[in-house]
Amino acid sequence: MDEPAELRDLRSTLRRMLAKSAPESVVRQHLESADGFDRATWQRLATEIGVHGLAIAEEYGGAGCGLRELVVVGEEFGRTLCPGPFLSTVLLSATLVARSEDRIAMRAVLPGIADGTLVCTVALPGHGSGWDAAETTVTAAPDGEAWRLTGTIPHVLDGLAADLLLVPARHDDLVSVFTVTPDARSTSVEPVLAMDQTRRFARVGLASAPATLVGRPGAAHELVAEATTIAAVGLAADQVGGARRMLEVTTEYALTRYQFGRPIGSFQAVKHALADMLIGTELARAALDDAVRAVDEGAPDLATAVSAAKVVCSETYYDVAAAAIQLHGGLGFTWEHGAHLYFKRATADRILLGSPAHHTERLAAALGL
Amino acid sequence: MDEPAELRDLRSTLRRMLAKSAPESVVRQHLESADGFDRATWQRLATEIGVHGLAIAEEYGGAGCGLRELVVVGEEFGRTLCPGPFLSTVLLSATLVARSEDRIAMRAVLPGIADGTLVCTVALPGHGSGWDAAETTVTAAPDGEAWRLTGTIPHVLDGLAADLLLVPARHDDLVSVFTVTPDARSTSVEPVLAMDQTRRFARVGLASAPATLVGRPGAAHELVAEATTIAAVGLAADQVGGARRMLEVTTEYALTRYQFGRPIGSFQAVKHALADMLIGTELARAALDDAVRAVDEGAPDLATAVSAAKVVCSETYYDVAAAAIQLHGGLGFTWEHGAHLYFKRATADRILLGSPAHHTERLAAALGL
Amino acid sequence: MGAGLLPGPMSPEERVEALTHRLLADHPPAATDRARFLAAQYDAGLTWVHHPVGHGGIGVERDLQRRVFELLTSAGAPNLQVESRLAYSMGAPSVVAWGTAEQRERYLRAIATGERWCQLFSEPGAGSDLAAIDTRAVRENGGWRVTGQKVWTSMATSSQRGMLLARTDPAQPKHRGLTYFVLDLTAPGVEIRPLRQITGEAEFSEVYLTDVWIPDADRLGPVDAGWKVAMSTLMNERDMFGTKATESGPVELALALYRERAGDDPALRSRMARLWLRGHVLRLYAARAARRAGGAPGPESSVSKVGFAELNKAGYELCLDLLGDEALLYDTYEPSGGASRDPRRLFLRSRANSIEGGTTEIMRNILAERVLGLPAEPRVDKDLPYSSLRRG
Amino acid sequence: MGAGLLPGPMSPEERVEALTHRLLADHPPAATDRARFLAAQYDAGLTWVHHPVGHGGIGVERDLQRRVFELLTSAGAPNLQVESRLAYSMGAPSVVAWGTAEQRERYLRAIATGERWCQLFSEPGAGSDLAAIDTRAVRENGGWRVTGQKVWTSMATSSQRGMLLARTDPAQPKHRGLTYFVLDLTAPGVEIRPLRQITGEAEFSEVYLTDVWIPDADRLGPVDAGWKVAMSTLMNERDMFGTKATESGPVELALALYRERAGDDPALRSRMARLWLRGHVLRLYAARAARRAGGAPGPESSVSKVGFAELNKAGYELCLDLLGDEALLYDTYEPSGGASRDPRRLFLRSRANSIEGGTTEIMRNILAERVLGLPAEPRVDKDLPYSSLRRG
Repeated sequence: MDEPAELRDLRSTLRRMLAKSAPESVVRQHLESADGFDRATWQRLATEIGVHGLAIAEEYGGAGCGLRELVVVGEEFGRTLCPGPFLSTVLLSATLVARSEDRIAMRAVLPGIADGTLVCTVALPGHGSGWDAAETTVTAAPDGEAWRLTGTIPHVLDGLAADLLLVPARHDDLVSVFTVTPDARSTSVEPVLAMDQTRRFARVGLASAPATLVGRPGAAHELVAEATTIAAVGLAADQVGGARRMLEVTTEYALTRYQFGRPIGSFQAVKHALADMLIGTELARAALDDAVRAVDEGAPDLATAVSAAKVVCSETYYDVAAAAIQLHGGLGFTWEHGAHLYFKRATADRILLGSPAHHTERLAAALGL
Repeated sequence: MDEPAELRDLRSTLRRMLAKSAPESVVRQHLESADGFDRATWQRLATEIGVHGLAIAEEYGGAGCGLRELVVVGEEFGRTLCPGPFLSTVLLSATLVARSEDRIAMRAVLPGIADGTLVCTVALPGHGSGWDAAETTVTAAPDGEAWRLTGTIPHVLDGLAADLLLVPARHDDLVSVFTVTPDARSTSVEPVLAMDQTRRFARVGLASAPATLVGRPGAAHELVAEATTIAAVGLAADQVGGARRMLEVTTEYALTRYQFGRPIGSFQAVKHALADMLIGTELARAALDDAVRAVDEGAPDLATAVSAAKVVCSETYYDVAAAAIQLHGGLGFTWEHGAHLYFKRATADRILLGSPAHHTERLAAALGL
Repeated sequence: MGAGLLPGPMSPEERVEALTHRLLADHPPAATDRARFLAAQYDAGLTWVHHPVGHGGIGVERDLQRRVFELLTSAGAPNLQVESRLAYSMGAPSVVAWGTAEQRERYLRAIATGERWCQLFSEPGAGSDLAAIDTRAVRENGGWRVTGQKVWTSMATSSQRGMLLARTDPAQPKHRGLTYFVLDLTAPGVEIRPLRQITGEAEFSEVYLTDVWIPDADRLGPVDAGWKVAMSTLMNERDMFGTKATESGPVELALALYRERAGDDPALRSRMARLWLRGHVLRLYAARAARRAGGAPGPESSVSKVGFAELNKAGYELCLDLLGDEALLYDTYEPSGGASRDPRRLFLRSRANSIEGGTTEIMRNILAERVLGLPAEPRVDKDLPYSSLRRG
Repeated sequence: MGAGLLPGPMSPEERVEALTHRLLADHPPAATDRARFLAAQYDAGLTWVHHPVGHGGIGVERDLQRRVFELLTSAGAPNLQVESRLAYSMGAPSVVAWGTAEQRERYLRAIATGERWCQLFSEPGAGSDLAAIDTRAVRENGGWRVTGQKVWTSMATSSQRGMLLARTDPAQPKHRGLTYFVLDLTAPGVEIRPLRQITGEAEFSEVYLTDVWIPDADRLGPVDAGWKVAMSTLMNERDMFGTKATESGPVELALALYRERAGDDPALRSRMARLWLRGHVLRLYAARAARRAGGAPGPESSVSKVGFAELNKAGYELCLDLLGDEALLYDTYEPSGGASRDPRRLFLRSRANSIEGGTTEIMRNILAERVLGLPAEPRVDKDLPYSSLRRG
């Protein structure tokens, strides 16, 4: 690893901490818990390393770093399947609110995210191809100074755990973002079971739920686009972290599993499958690095770099996790072995924030094809 | 091989004859000859085994068999790269004329094809996706009882060797098929170099060339469609024959080529590549058999069965020939070794009579997708 | 009732039809106890028509059995090929090939009248390298005392007997010191534990054997010749996998989802057409192989095995993409024992298709070595005593 | 003119820039004889800036050489990295690593002033298994008498010398009895025959050596240590392949054809976008690897090698599909020695990308073994005398 020292330090600190706070036994404890994570542990990550606020401005309780640092966190979380609302709260919500430049909303939301006390999510209207805010079917009606929202969002990530929802909703001819604090009267939250056992989705229904506008009226398209773009890089980091882990675990297995009197890693079929996994993860990391560069520099090729990374990291993680199962043989297919958890996460990560087909379409459009 | 005895006999007779008349040395002699084959040898195949007339009715000098027999010839020709106008004359032209039910044309054309004295081709307007007769740019003008054709066809298979051209041409609101006997005054034939060194193409220009109508006026679409459908099965046989040969040659090489002190066929990478070549050729043959069945029975799923076979056999031959080069290492890349001749033929076969993309589109349409 | 009571000279097809009709007439399935019906079927020689008379057959071609099952199924009679798949299709042929007269008599009738068997070959340390099994059988009291752990056993809890491979002589090279037993699963020391898998289901079990005693009469084939017996069992398994896979149909499911949801996405359209094509060709191949083989499974079944495994994976991947955001969800991870046709569950299940019944890697080896005649890889373990091998 | 004549304390970058500008000023390329310019470049330490002073360098980082070439090229000066690629990038590093003082003096100056070298490693019987070479070198008259056949030699006809690997002791295991020579290609007994390939071109040659005498002064490295010398040469080749491949650009060609011809075919559109993406990511990786390596090639270059080989094949396949019926044609099969950019020719040429410079199979082995640390396969030939090995 040719990482700058400060990132390397962050990575090793985090890795040490996660070895204690998110070993596989803890990950497995949360496979069937309602929220999918433990609030106390989540807050400790905030207070002890300041993970959640890395990219939040200092005046709102963060460290004011760039995406570069946050991506290290994404990788390490992906590596361990660390339970917590990283994607919904730290990547999507914090970015959206920060980009709104709505100082009231920023003060209300960012410090809580940074110190780990606030769980927040964006109620995206769709995942694989439909997270354009314009697709929302939620409507907003003015109620004096405030607003009331009505509508249903079918698959809200961390919808049950969220203390605060950011909801794109339609009013007049505009789509704007609103915050809703779920309450028993006007908000229904029904958990729906996810294939990815490390993630939680809920169907959220809003019946004239009190809401506050975030940012300019009509800014939803832009804010959601920016938040999902940045979050896609964080998700790509999750994918790289998970893929690296599956490569390591499978390499280790190939070295220690004997069949026909020798380690299976000495058979060319296994060797070449592992070489392809290596090639995939190396290329995925190169794509990820470039997306991070583009975001942190605000480069003109930002959209292309992010879509490229999302496609490559999605397909790599999926392929690598699938190969990990295959190379573990029957063992890789058991509930008891961890490979299936990574494979399921890879399957979900592939869809979240835009499927490969969706991002390839964006690339094609950007190339003028 | 679980072939019926009569087919097995035909195959072994033909294989013996081709071992004498079309060994690799003869194939190589014709790589750069103008016509690409030797007329005397071509006629001997007709007189000694009756290869060209197998599917021609007995009253026109043929044997009155079905496609089943002709497909054996296609495979064996494909296996040896036997030089000759099999596709243009025996598959396309004979089928088109026979289907026209135009007894004058049948008497004029079929006996000559059956006895090997007449080389004939269909001047298709396109290959990979455009062989619909409606795409012709040749026009026909009446001239008393006869017709005159004008226009250019860019890539006519065996255009230089052909004694007779079958040309779809437009007149009034119809597209009909005409025969043209090339003559120096009204016909220009310029050879164009083919990537597939076992094939010849020419650019044919017609300037008011005397022509005779074949079949009903306006029948071109139907006749060309029928002829190309039947011919596609013959071409699929060529592909299966070539793929089988490349599988055999490469297996033999893997058994006798030693590296690292052992036959390269004992390395899993080579072994698995050969297994995939085997799987491909086995599946291709199943698809071919089914297309033959559909044609010989005039089954309702004819079009689907033929398109399926053309896609599968095209991709298999291409993949198998490419793998043959790879597994032969540098040797497979030399002019001296035969693998490149098969690879180039596979590349051409893939395009001729409809590319995989084109036939997949037809399948999708047939499935109502 | 013997075959001799039937009238005049008949073709084998006609005999099979006539016998089946008579069986159904004499023992109307709706009004006949299952066991009695099956016993009558066995006595009529209609359980395995290719077996000799007296062993559940009438000595005609194996292919004709298909017709028997067609008639039985449409008459509502039991179908052992479906209901006791392993005993019927894998156990019985091994008993015929290797059993003593007494064993044929006993086991074939038991299977024919509804006994279910499971397979006890694989172990945690013996997957692709099946001959590396470590379960030990030691002679004791006119029988064998067996200890070890088996895994990936289908239908263990609903079976009465298990086809067991155990090591009887560790001093011999690994393929040679094995012996094959037909284990009574109710014997003391047999413990069956469900093995949960990626889908949440526990479709397979682990079977722990602790000092289980097996009478020598339940040994199938000679002592230390178990590998050969197991091979005849497995050849029939691979064949069965081919058949089974043709039924599982991701193509149909994808087509249904496509028609419901795809809209006019050209990429999905072309993937759908390609998937259909792959399925179509594999079905053609399987039908052709069945005709050719006349019933005897050969290494060609590896072509189907590899092909259907890849088809299933690609097919359920397409289903998932057709589901859009709903691909993120799941029906239930609680073991339900049910036959859920949820595409997401089938998607997860399909990941095992290239592992179970011989991995795709092993299938490719088989094709390369047995069909193409390529040399085996250098073997470090072939002639050494099992006990000296490195394992893990 | 030594480096010491330059003013004041400067950063290495500044020194390189200043020296290059002075070289160009003192020897304007347009007005200077090529050999004299190159000699001046060598004396100025600008041929391999990372070499020590006196050996064509000034002892700074290897990366800085790139800047020298940029300046030279834009001034119209010769660029050895392009013009004598093998001598410059593979020969010189091996001479530095293994040569005697006399050899460094002699060979480096010769290369620096324009001598071209070719590589004489591969043989018909020694491809992936390079150590299996059979060309024999026997001591004679203070030198060596060499007989054998080499193949796949690029640029043999335009080269003055060849990097030759020959067997000096067949009684040793195959990697150990080899010796490395720098062969004068004008020596009696050297015959070069063009080797025609799939495209019609003869880009490579076969080189037949019949009783060729080589003075011992032209042996590079110790007797019987030729394998190690060859390895240092090859590490630089693999690196070069990565670089070369980045330039070959099927992506650009496909884009041009796409814009010209694709119409609105959605399948071609998505293939085009995917091809661009693959190229994009490989370029990112190569740039990253170059930064990381700081110039020293490692097994990571195998990632690029495999990736670009597959990219090229897929890219030219797409080009062919974009050409439609014109994909059936070809420009010329006459050996023309030209650099035709006909997509059909490049398509055929690309088939070798996964073979030349180490097959994709060997690259995957390297990645698995050297990067992931997986064990080598059992070797049947490792410790046996070369003369007892089975070959073919």
